[in-house]
Amino acid sequence: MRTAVAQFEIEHLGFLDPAGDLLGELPADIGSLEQIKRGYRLMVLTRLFDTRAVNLQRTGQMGTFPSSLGQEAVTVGFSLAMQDDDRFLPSYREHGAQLCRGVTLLEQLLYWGGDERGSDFQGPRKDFPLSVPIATQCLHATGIATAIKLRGEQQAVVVCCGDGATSKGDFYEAINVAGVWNLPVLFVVTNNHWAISVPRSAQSKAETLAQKAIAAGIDSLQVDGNDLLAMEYASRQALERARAGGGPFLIEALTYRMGDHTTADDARRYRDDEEVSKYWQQDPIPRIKAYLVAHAGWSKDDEEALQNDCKQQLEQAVKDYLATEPQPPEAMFDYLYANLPEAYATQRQQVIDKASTNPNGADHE
Amino acid sequence: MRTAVAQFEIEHLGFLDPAGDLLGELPADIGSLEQIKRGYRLMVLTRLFDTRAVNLQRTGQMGTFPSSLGQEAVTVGFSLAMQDDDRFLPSYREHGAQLCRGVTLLEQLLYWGGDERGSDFQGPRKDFPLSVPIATQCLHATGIATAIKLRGEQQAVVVCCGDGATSKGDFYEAINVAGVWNLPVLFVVTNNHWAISVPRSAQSKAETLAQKAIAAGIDSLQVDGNDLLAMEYASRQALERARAGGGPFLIEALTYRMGDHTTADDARRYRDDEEVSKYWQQDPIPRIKAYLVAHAGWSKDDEEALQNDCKQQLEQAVKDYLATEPQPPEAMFDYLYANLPEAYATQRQQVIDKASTNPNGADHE
Amino acid sequence: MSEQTLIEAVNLALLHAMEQDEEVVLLGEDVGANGGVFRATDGLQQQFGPDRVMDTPLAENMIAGLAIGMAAEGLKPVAEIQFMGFIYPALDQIISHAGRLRNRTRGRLSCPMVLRAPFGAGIHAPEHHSESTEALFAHMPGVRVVIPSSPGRAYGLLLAAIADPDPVVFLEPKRIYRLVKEEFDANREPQPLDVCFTLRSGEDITLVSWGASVVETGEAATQLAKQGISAEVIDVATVSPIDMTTILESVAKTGRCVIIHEAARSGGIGADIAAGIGEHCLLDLLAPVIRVTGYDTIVPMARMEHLYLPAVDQIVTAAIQTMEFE
Amino acid sequence: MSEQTLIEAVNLALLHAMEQDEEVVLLGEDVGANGGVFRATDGLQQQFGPDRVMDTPLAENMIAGLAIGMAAEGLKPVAEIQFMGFIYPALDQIISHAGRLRNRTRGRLSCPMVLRAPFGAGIHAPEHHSESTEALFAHMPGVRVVIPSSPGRAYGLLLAAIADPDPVVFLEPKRIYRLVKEEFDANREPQPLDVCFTLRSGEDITLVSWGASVVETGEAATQLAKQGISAEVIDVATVSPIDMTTILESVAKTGRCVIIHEAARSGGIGADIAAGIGEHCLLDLLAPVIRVTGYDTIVPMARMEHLYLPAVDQIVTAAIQTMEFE
Ligand SMILES: Cc1ncc(C[n+]2csc(CCOP(=O)(O)OP(=O)(O)O)c2C)c(N)n1
Ligand SMILES: Cc1ncc(C[n+]2csc(CCOP(=O)(O)OP(=O)(O)O)c2C)c(N)n1
Ligand SMILES: [Mg+2]
Ligand SMILES: [Mg+2]
Repeated sequence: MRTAVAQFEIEHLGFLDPAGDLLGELPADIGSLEQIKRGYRLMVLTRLFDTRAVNLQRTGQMGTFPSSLGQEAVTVGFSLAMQDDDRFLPSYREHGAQLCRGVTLLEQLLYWGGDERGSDFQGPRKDFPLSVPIATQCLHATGIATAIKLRGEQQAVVVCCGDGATSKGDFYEAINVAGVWNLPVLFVVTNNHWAISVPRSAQSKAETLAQKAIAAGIDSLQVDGNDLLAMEYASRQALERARAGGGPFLIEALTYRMGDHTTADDARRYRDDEEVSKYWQQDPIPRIKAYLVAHAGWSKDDEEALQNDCKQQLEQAVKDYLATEPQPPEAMFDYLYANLPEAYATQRQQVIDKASTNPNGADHE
Repeated sequence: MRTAVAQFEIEHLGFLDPAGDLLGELPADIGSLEQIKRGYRLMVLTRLFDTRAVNLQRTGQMGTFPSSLGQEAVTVGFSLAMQDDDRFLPSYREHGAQLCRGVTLLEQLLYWGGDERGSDFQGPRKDFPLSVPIATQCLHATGIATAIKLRGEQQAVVVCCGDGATSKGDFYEAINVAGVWNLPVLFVVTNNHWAISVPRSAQSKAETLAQKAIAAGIDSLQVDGNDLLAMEYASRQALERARAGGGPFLIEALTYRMGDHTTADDARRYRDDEEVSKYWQQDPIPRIKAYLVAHAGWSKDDEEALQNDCKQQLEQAVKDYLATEPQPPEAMFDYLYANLPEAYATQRQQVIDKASTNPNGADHE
Repeated sequence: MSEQTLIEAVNLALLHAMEQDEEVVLLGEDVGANGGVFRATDGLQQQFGPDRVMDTPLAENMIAGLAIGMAAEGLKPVAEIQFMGFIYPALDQIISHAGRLRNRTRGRLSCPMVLRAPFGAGIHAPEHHSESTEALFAHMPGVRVVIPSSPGRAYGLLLAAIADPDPVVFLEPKRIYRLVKEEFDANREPQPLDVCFTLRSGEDITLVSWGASVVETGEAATQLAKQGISAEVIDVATVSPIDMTTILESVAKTGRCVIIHEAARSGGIGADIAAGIGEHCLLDLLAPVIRVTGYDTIVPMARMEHLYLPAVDQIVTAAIQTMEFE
Repeated sequence: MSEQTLIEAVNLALLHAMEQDEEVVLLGEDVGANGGVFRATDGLQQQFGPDRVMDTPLAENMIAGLAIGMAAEGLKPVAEIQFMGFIYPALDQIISHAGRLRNRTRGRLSCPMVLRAPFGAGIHAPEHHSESTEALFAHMPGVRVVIPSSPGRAYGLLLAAIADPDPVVFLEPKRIYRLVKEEFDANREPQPLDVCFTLRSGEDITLVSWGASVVETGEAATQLAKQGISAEVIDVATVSPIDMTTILESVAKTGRCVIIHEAARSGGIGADIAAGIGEHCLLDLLAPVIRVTGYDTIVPMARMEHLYLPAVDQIVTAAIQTMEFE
């Protein structure tokens, strides 16, 4: 005999339509206009940063770089909702969130320029560096959350991963343990519809990525990731709940990767320009700007000041980046262990000698 | 604004109550009485085998052994629904299913006695051997199913794992790819409520394990795993669908591990006898016997003949097992590669020499 | 101090570490009520509660990832992998994160975690329960690999591994978990990492080993002594990084060396040691450095595993062959 | 036959293998429409369809597990791991299953799969994109590890790896993917596995290497020749199992050997080769076998990676040091 034993529903949240008009009445505790202005500024800065970084790469002044073009509202949205003493674990496309957390433009440029010092954040000391191996960071987030819970602290952890990442066991193992241990973690799945050349539809038959949470028995929500209001709001609710002991939450943020996967990629090999054009209508930046114009008296002057300010800040960072001296060669040994084992002393000396005789290592170029 | 975007329901299936009485009317295509009798016989043989194997281990004649006591209806149930040319990938507690598939008692004894020849099944040549590393077999099943699909064949794959195994990324990765590639696989999750000492409730906050399927966008059902009728029926439906191109299915079979995890375990360290006693009321063997008595005229004589027959078959297998000569020492090289690389020729000779000078290797005992 | 087996010594070290430092937490499969399948964590959840002795869901990759997150937050997690045969899903986290976190953040974050696992063959266990793949971890920069060979050493080295500010893979030779009881001073003092221990002094030949094979190596030294051959026995203990200084000094003295390990020969740690000796002691060598090792095969199942393990007579034979080399 | 780069040779071998044997299928991340991030599979999905060139979900453990299942069914899957830094989640499947399936079923099932991955540093890629951890795979019984060092070799060895009835980890030195174009006969013939290739004959010293480092090794030999030192250059090619016969014969002749590899020194394959030489050629050796290798560190990020890679002058210096040894 058949009997129903469990039921589930996945909801979608959005406040603004693509033009920035309200879809209905906002909840009373929607993000303050000050917060949203701050968010807008971060989104603008992020987009400028992305453009500049791609340009640095194209001109041989930086390494491979993943732009977050079009996804700014996702990362700025959840990071606005974070407290300073929360922890953030990025994937690799969350430049906006990192800026919001206090990772400097210079640090980010150094990182993508191939310098380990870019991960020695002077601001958020406990935030994790980027995670290149997909989805592995989800597990670190649960470990951090376990430590927070053990110490009885009221902090939360935010970890990001992509739509592609949800296919990897790490992601699932992380949401599962977060559920059963009731850990204060917010998982943000940035569904930008592509994992390099693999479309979202080829990653999973699941109609939504939010429903992955059901496998872990945790709550989730699909959010319009191009709507800063919705992202900030959903994240803030989830984080407040998590800090209060209410357990983990998963947000599927619907957005679109407007650019190539990275500067090493050519998206035209695998997707139509048409699809991309369509998504320009959803651009999160004009959308939230329209909202600010309508509801916060955002003026042309405000805009001009913001743009100038951001550009100046960025150019200063680029200047500092290009002027940064390389690390000493022995740095590759000096942070390997707290105390370098005697066994490696010879090698450490060897690299110092090598650098002095052959500073450019020219024969591999 | 919140809108519902997806809904899900998990159902439970059972036909017999613990006493073997029907819970309602059976579907017209319920398993034939001949099939069910065959299943009953396999369940009895499996239980005798389990008891005998534990006894062989206790008397030093066999290695560590995992009994399937109490779970006989699960594995016999789904294997009854399989066709010969389907493929089966066991975990390590599916003695019943292996018997049903044609893996001999002798082969199973050899395997647990520490002899690789026990995995050289003379019957189901394409079935996989046991998988000790938890959940890894789920992925092999998807690979096999991909091959079947590629060749346009009408066969299905059955793979088993435990409740503990559902916490491991492999399980999730497998159901996910099975979903998106629409593969002919039946995943049977044997929820026996324990993973060694870890209770089901500590594995996942998910209320059911069947709902894990939602993360992969595939269909699933919770089945009373101590009800042979329900197991056979649900599996047959899933397999017919899979063979016809309908894609994967997940069955959560609810049962209980009546014995220790293995002969190396002492379950009293971590669970109450009371809980175990309670489950004896659910014993699948008397339950299906009662059904046969009531609906197939199963008599005392039938029962006696069956018991004698099974015991005889078993004792013959044990005799053959104990009389089996060890493999030649070089066997450890001779199946390593199709053609042993020259580089290992010396080592191969070394082990032959070692065996002849020190056949018992006595100094490690 | 009463006599203890190796597994009891592991348990005692965990107890003392947890008493001493409340940042020490344990996690793994069945480490709680069950006290671990080998009883390494017996009684510890009862004493310290489920917050500090955590039964995890069944996923080794997850266990390692959890431990990394905890360690980065300043806890000192000691994670158990139930058998080394199940450590491989955790390998990505160890090589890609645990061994790198300090380096890639230029010291901002670090990873003071211990990953314990019983390893080795010889207990007639099922398939996948007999692995000796310490060499895989010895090839991972930023990670230490430590292997005790006796109860006292297990106690002291495990304390050291837990105290160490960097990740340590701590492999316990399960074949000798209960082989001998040893009296040692459980004085809460760590023993040094990164150094070999000379277990027996000798003049004629150096025998180098670690883990369970130290037992057969010691026995071989005893038999050699009866034949008038004086063998020095070195227990490598920290197999990564290797303290080559102690080994080279010994070989410089004896001129002869046999290395004994249970792991497969190719890619084994014996090759590193032999290569190091060849590089630095060539002119001292009176004979080739020979390795007595497991074969380059899958460890056979129970009925044949005794043929796989390096035996005392193989070590003796190799030593005599080395002595007689011309 | 036109000139081809190494990556083009890989593509051509895949094409020819797929034309020849319809059991050959490709799978991996972005191998389809995108043709692989390095274009190894460029055009193949267009030609053979998505059934034979499968874009998988993003999970390396899954890719390996899928391939094992396919191979056991008689397909010949060639799976791509996008970068070696992401191969570790697949390691469990390779060591626990791919390398064992034949052995544990006494030949009933087998695993004719190839796992391809670009590896090595030197292309200024982001973190985790510069790994050379071939030694991990070389310690796995039942698995072959093959590394080409030139376009022609890549073509012939990949055909051989695909034809081989056992699992092969095929590692492609991405630093030289497009370094040189080479003319070779794409005759659909595999080149032999399990043997070293002597690229250059010499009398004074043997230089042993594999993969991208063969380039610097060859250049070093040229420079040494100018100084009157005749170096024999051996490309190991199949790094597991190692054809020690060819190496030993060379060293018996030259009496001197330098081994060059990019991977970290400790636990590297160089140690195995050096140990084997020490064991079998001791009396032939005129100088210690030296290894010029990567350091036991994380490969530095782009700005410092040139300091990590073994350079021509290091090889030359080591060779001269060996020549001058007394
Ligand atoms: C474990 C692992 N496998 C493969 C890669 C190579 N890779 C880098 S990004 C990427 C796609 C990721 O897609 P998604 O998770 O959707 O994130 P997005 O790039 O869209 O932000 C792949 C395959 C990697 N970094 N790590
Ligand atoms: C990857 C892996 N980790 C750990 C183990 C050790 N182990 C063997 S059985 C088991 C529990 C499995 O529980 P479950 O999946 O529920 O299956 P059951 O034993 O109940 O049939 C564990 C942890 C293993 N075999 N493989
Ligand atoms: Mg994406
Ligand atoms: Mg179970």
